[in-house]
Amino acid sequence: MTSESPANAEQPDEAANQPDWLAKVAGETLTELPKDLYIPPDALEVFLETFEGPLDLLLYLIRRQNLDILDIPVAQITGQYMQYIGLMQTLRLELAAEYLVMAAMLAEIKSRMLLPRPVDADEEEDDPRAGLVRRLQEYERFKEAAETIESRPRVGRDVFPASARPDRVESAAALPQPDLRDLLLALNEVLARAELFASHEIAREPLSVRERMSRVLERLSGRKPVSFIALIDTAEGRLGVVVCFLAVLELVKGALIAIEQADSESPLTVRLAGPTDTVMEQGDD
Amino acid sequence: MTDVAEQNDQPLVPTNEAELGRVVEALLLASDQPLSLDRLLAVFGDDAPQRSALREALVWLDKHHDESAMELVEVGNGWRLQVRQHYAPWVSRLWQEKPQKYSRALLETLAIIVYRQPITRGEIEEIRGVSLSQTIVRTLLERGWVREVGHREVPGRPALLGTTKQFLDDFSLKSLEQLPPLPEVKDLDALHQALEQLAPEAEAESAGDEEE
Amino acid sequence: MTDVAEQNDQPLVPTNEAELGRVVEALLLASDQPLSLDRLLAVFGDDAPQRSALREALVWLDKHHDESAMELVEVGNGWRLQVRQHYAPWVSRLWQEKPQKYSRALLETLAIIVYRQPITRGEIEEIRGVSLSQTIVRTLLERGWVREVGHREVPGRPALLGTTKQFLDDFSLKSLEQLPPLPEVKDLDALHQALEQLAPEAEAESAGDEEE
Repeated sequence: MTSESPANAEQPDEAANQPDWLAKVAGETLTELPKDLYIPPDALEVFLETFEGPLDLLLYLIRRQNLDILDIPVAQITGQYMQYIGLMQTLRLELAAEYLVMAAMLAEIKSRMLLPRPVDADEEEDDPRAGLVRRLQEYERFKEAAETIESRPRVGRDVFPASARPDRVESAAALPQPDLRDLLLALNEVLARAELFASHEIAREPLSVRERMSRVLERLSGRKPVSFIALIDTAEGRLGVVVCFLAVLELVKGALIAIEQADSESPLTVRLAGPTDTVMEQGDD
Repeated sequence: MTDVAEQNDQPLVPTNEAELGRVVEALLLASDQPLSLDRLLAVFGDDAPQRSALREALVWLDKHHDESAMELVEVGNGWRLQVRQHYAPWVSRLWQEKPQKYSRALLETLAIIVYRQPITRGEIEEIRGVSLSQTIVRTLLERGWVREVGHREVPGRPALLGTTKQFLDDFSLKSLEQLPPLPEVKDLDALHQALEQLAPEAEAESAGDEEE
Repeated sequence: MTDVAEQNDQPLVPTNEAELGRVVEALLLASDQPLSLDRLLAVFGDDAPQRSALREALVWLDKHHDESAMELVEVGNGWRLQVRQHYAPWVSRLWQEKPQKYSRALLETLAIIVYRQPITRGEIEEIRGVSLSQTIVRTLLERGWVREVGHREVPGRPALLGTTKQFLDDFSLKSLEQLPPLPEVKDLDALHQALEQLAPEAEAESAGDEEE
């Protein structure tokens, strides 16, 4: 991943051709930009997020040139592009791969353009830019189509279905009833996708604790503190007590509830964590 | 579909009873819960009409639906437009018509709630990597398999979801304990074994064709 | 609203247009999806009205709600009663949660599928010049806007993606036909000219023939 590239080297006079460029940084329009950059570095990250890929960026650069400076020197587009890549590499490495491929393609096109061509060569076939032009054109069409689709009235955003039901319906409709197998297979699929579950701690954690956590929260939902002892049902036996205890600990860890004790003599009470209990870091996995 | 252009963030204040009535109608139709007077008023923000005007609009609305299949009723939580009982038989036939299958998305969501409860929507989305559709949560709530068990005390106070007794009943479980632990779920063979243990009679014959 | 008593499991066949219209209204209101003529007919079982009668009932319904906040529209899956656009601004203030915003990447992907279906992921990537994130595809599948419609018979048998009726429903379309054609290639000459600048000494005559 070297940011040094042939194209970078040959653009010392880039600033001289500065278009009257507009960029928005934190809502403010910039008309004047640093001499050495088209976009200030800290704005670039934000700026780049508005591009959907190398084609999008290239299209933008070309359109820009087109509007403002048709007489730009040859290497300009490639040069600018390379400059973006360089910055991207420092700021958002994970973005760079596809952009680099495009950069390579541009460099290749450029170099082929510089080579003398046989006089009798088939114009179309031999034009190294033809493929790129077509891709850019094709891409631009869909960019526009995407805007059309975005502007369609959408259910949930602009369109609200009217709904009403009868108060009661005599014969209860048969609702679908998946079996456990369906449920677990679905879970298996999520697991295959999300490594979030990989945590050993979670793996060992008995399910009944999770279930109990929900119960305890429900119990406390009246917002009134409950004595810790009241949460425990001794009829559940040893294991039940342990489960309940673990559930309470988990909830405290997750900053969902708070345990209080007025003094060492008084009983422990448990209440929902209030908005006042600021949590710096959610006890996330 | 005509005058969208003139609408922006701040909707116009309806000027007469009928127009206010229609706004209320729109709100009641779009909401799946009854709406209280306060809730209705809140929609108008600073330009809220008088309470009395709102009441009159409700009267207008009630009268206006004389000849439609809906009626306006006041229930505990406020006002609701509902289908007249007269038409319930047809509706019940519509609902009976096909017990659909639940989507994979719904089952995945349910499974995550089962294993990670209490959990917020955001956390479910994070695990699944997809935004959670409103419909899925609503279906799970309506089915009584899931309910809100509290709120996480972070900005926005997102609701925490957990499973219910009803869930256990409907899936013939005595307790969640009966479900295989996660490591087994991750291992497809172990999962199948666990499943067979759960219901040896039922699963025996369908053991071959679980993938769809 | 008097004759509820005489209703039982077998609802009476509505005898006139208005009554049939109200039954249809009740069904559309109670359904969370648009209903096709066929589905509406199915509700009546053996006593199904004529198709033409049903159509007339829909016309009646549409007219009858002239002065209400809802309108009847036809979308991909059939007929839907929805809140008139005019009242949408109030409705959207009813909920705190903002409607989901979709990324440009997702919308571009969707647009490509709409106009180029059936299409593989690889082909989408080729057009967009970026690899397609799993999340985007999953969100599209989950929303029910897109589904796998087959496989391309090339090595790896990549799935072919296409749009669904649900997509039509959710974007208020009766058919894809209603979308404008894919925009023409934009000022071809200008674009080409700009590229010309890359190598001014190279040819200028290949500008005319870029289809697609």
